Amino acid sequence: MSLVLRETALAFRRAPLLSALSVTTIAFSLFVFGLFGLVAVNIQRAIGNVAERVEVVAYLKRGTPLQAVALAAADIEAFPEVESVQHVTEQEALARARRDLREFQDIFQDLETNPLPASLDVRLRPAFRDVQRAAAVAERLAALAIVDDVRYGREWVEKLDRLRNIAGAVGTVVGAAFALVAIIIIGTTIRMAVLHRSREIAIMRLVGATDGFIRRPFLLEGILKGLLGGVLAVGLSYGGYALIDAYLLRASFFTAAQATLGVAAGGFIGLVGSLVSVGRHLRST
Amino acid sequence: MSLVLRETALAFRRAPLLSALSVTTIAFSLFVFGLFGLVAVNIQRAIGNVAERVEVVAYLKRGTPLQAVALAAADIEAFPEVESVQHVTEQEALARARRDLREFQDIFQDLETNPLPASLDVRLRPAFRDVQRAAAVAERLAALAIVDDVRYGREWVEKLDRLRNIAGAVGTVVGAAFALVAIIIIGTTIRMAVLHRSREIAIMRLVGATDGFIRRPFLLEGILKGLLGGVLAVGLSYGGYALIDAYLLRASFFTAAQATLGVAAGGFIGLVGSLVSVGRHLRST
Amino acid sequence: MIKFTGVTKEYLKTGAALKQVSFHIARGQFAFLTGHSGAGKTTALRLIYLAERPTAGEVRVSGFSTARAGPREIPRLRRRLGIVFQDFQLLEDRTAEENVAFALEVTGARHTTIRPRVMRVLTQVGLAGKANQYPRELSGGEQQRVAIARARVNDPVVLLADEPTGNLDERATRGIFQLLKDINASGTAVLMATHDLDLVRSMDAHLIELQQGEVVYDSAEDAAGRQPVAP
Amino acid sequence: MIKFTGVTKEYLKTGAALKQVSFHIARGQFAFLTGHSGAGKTTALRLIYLAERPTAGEVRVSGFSTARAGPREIPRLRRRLGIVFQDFQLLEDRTAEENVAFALEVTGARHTTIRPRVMRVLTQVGLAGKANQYPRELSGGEQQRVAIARARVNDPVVLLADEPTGNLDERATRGIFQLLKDINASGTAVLMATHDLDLVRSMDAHLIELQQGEVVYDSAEDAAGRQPVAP
Ligand SMILES: Nc1ncnc2c1ncn2[C@@H]1O[C@H](COP(=O)(O)OP(=O)(O)OP(=O)(O)O)[C@@H](O)[C@H]1O
Ligand SMILES: Nc1ncnc2c1ncn2[C@@H]1O[C@H](COP(=O)(O)OP(=O)(O)OP(=O)(O)O)[C@@H](O)[C@H]1O
Ligand SMILES: [Mg+2]
Ligand SMILES: [Mg+2]
Repeated sequence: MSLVLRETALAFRRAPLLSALSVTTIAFSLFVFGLFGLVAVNIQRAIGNVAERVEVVAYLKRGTPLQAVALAAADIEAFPEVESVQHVTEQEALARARRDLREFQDIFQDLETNPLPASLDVRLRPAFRDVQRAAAVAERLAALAIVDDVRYGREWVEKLDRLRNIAGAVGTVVGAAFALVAIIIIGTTIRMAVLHRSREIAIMRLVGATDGFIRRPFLLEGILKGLLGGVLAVGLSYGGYALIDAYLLRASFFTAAQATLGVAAGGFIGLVGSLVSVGRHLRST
Repeated sequence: MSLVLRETALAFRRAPLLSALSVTTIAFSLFVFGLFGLVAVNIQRAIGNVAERVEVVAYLKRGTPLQAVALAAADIEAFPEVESVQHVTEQEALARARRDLREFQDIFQDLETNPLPASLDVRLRPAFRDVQRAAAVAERLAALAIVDDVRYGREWVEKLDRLRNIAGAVGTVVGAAFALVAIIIIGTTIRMAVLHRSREIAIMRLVGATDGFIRRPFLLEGILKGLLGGVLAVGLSYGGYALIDAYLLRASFFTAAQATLGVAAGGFIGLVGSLVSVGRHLRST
Repeated sequence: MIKFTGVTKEYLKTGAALKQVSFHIARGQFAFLTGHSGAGKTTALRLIYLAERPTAGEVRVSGFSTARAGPREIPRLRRRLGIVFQDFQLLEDRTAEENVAFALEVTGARHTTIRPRVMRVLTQVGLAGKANQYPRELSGGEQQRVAIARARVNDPVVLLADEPTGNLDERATRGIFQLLKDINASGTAVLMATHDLDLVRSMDAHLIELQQGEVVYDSAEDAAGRQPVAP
Repeated sequence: MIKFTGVTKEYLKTGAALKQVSFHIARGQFAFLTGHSGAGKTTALRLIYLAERPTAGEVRVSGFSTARAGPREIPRLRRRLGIVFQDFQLLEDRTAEENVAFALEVTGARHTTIRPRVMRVLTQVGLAGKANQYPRELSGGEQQRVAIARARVNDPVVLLADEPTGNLDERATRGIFQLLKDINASGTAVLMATHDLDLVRSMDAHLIELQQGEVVYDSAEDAAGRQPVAP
């Protein structure tokens, strides 16, 4: 083992440029992953935030007694899809409209009668926040006697669904492309390191080294470079995150577990890259 | 020249793997650029679309005679910042509100009197669509006798400004990071090709080759690989664009000039990369 | 120890480099392999250390056979051999000492024993003072002596030497030759390819002469008296 | 033609490889450079083709001087020389023919003239039949002959040969030596480093002997009669 470590140290010492560049390449490949990972993490969070707000609103007939409303609310709260039900009176609706629609403040200011109906605002449970479920709940609410009309922001929910799909598709496509880039780059780097040392490998064989013995320092080198690259990539991603968080918009960073996984991925990529490159070289000569 | 071409062809033939990988690396680096370029192109277009809609709205006092409105509109149209002025009557304002605010359709349906005022909608020329200019115009409009109140969507315009700034900052940061990646990767690839052929270079010198002669095939190789990589990158970007355009959202692609510039950039990167790598090698030995 | 039985080696481009070659070198023997340039000496040695496989026939070396040995056995065979290559085969980015130590490390030798053994053989070839120099900082003859030290450091059962004195002057040649005889005296068989006929004549060793891939003289077979073909 | 004036070459690790060396080789002369391994022969040749610069003193070659020549003049000098290196220096991924042609292409020779000239010199060194083989497919002696062909193909004014017969058998050695004499007869000066004393004795040429970096014998200076130190 000490020989393997020494050989690895020698590899770094003898070709510091090449080694540094391998590490940089792995780091940048993982950094690209990291950037897209961050985008994914933050879109996921944003979707979570938006999804929070999906609700079904049942406008009540004018003059419905409060008791009937309370009864209906209790019924609705018992639906499996429903998280909570809130009764918004006519006065509350007007206050809310004034607050939310500041462009039309004047209109609401000048009104002589309150044109807004009271409503029951129904929040769905997280797992049920999609178009089909919202439509189903809306249908059941519309059947109630006290309900005049039901709105559930169909378009909005549909848009949200599409955003989720788009994020998934873009993530998959771009992620796959960059996985390919990273693997090609790392493979190249190690392959060239092997080529660079092909004379050494040939001589090792001539003096009786086994393939395992020849392979070991390359594998260790690959793992070490990969780990180092992974650490660098996490650092770079953190820098990028910090910049964006400070100057552009509030964002989240990876959890410690995700970051550790990233570093481990670096080591794994390094190992696989060197295994493939060295293996091919040993078989071909 | 024919020798240079032959040497370059030989380089590809002798190290097909290495050459293919250099091209792939350059292609992927430029592809990364390309992806961000596409995002930039499309954000720019989107900003253009949004900016189109920046306008200053002057609400008119109730009962202003039509003649006075027409006179004021003509005056305003003469402002250097103004592109066009549209008179929206009280009836038109209500119709528009009913159309635009479908959530509140019911409210507008039930109204007995029309609470909305008439307005003059002022479009600014493209170059003047920012907060400062809109504010200046709004001030001048507020001074007119027939005008009751002026709105220019301050928040919205400010948001647009910030979006432009964010897009610029993200573009610069990410662009710079990827420029660095591309240069490092290309430099590495060519440096390793040079190392791989260092014995050949040493022997060339021993038999009397000038540095210029030694450099030439590497430069040509670098340029060719760069151009090839650039073509591939444009192809890949087009594939990415086509996928996004078909499945996600309507997008624009580069113009022919931009694409050509991308390919040329590949050649230029290849040239610079090989110049630096070969130059350093020749000086160091 | 080393036994060639009807060995033929053909190359695509050049045809047969060895044709129906048979000879036997006994344990502990000192043997010369001579012949003009291109006669097949290097090819014969490469068959012994399994860098090539014969087209026909069999080569047996110290219990290994080209007919049976799989790829896993090649390293085991080579550790029992010491090889001096015609073109040195030194690593350019290692010092003389590291080049010699390399051959021991590869076999997994214990670390504490490596340095003393390396310095001892370097002293034997007269390079103790240049242990820290890189090959490019050594003269051609000095590089050859590093290569010999590397082949010797493993205490091999057979030492194969492909023209070990080709680049040496007369004095150094005598020194190396004496070294090879000493190694042989300690029980190691030595097979030396050379065209230095002065050396060959100076010693009463087993002599095999190749000509265009064929054995034209073998002192073990023709003890009766046929003379070598070359003058 | 070649003039050493008080040339000293010191290396950091090993000290002086050449000490106050002065000699002169005239245009068209045939000269031997002899001496034991490590005496400084290769170092002297490297100074001539400007692979090294002297620590003190001056080397003049065919109008170039180590004291004045800038880096741009090195290629111009080398095109006027033919060099045979002790370790061949062939490109492994080119055939024998391509290796020889290489030296012509580098000088910008016209393409149509290259092939016939290459084939002529390959024929002269007896390798016309192996023009398409790669170095690893040639025997050591054959590789050396490719190197000699490459040095010769340029019609140099001086041919520097660092032990060109080190790896050759007697017959091939005589062939190569004859070739060098022929080249010399056509007007090219030849400087040959060697420790083959048989060769040296066989010809009445200019003889310079080095010992530990010093000139101990120069037949041009000591025409009076001092004998070479080595036997
Ligand atoms: N890999 C190969 N492919 C084709 N031909 C080869 C190969 N290796 C050797 N040869 C040919 O086989 C013949 C014998 O070569 P070998 O190297 O065994 O000669 P040798 O006796 O060692 O000569 P020398 O004294 O010059 O080293 C030569 O003609 C050579 O060209
Ligand atoms: N680059 C270098 N750095 C340090 N020492 C060197 C270097 N090159 C040569 N030497 C030393 O200079 C001395 C002379 O070497 P040189 O190669 O000139 O000898 P030589 O006469 O050619 O010997 P040989 O016959 O063995 O080839 C040797 O002792 C060698 O170790
Ligand atoms: Mg040989
Ligand atoms: Mg020498």
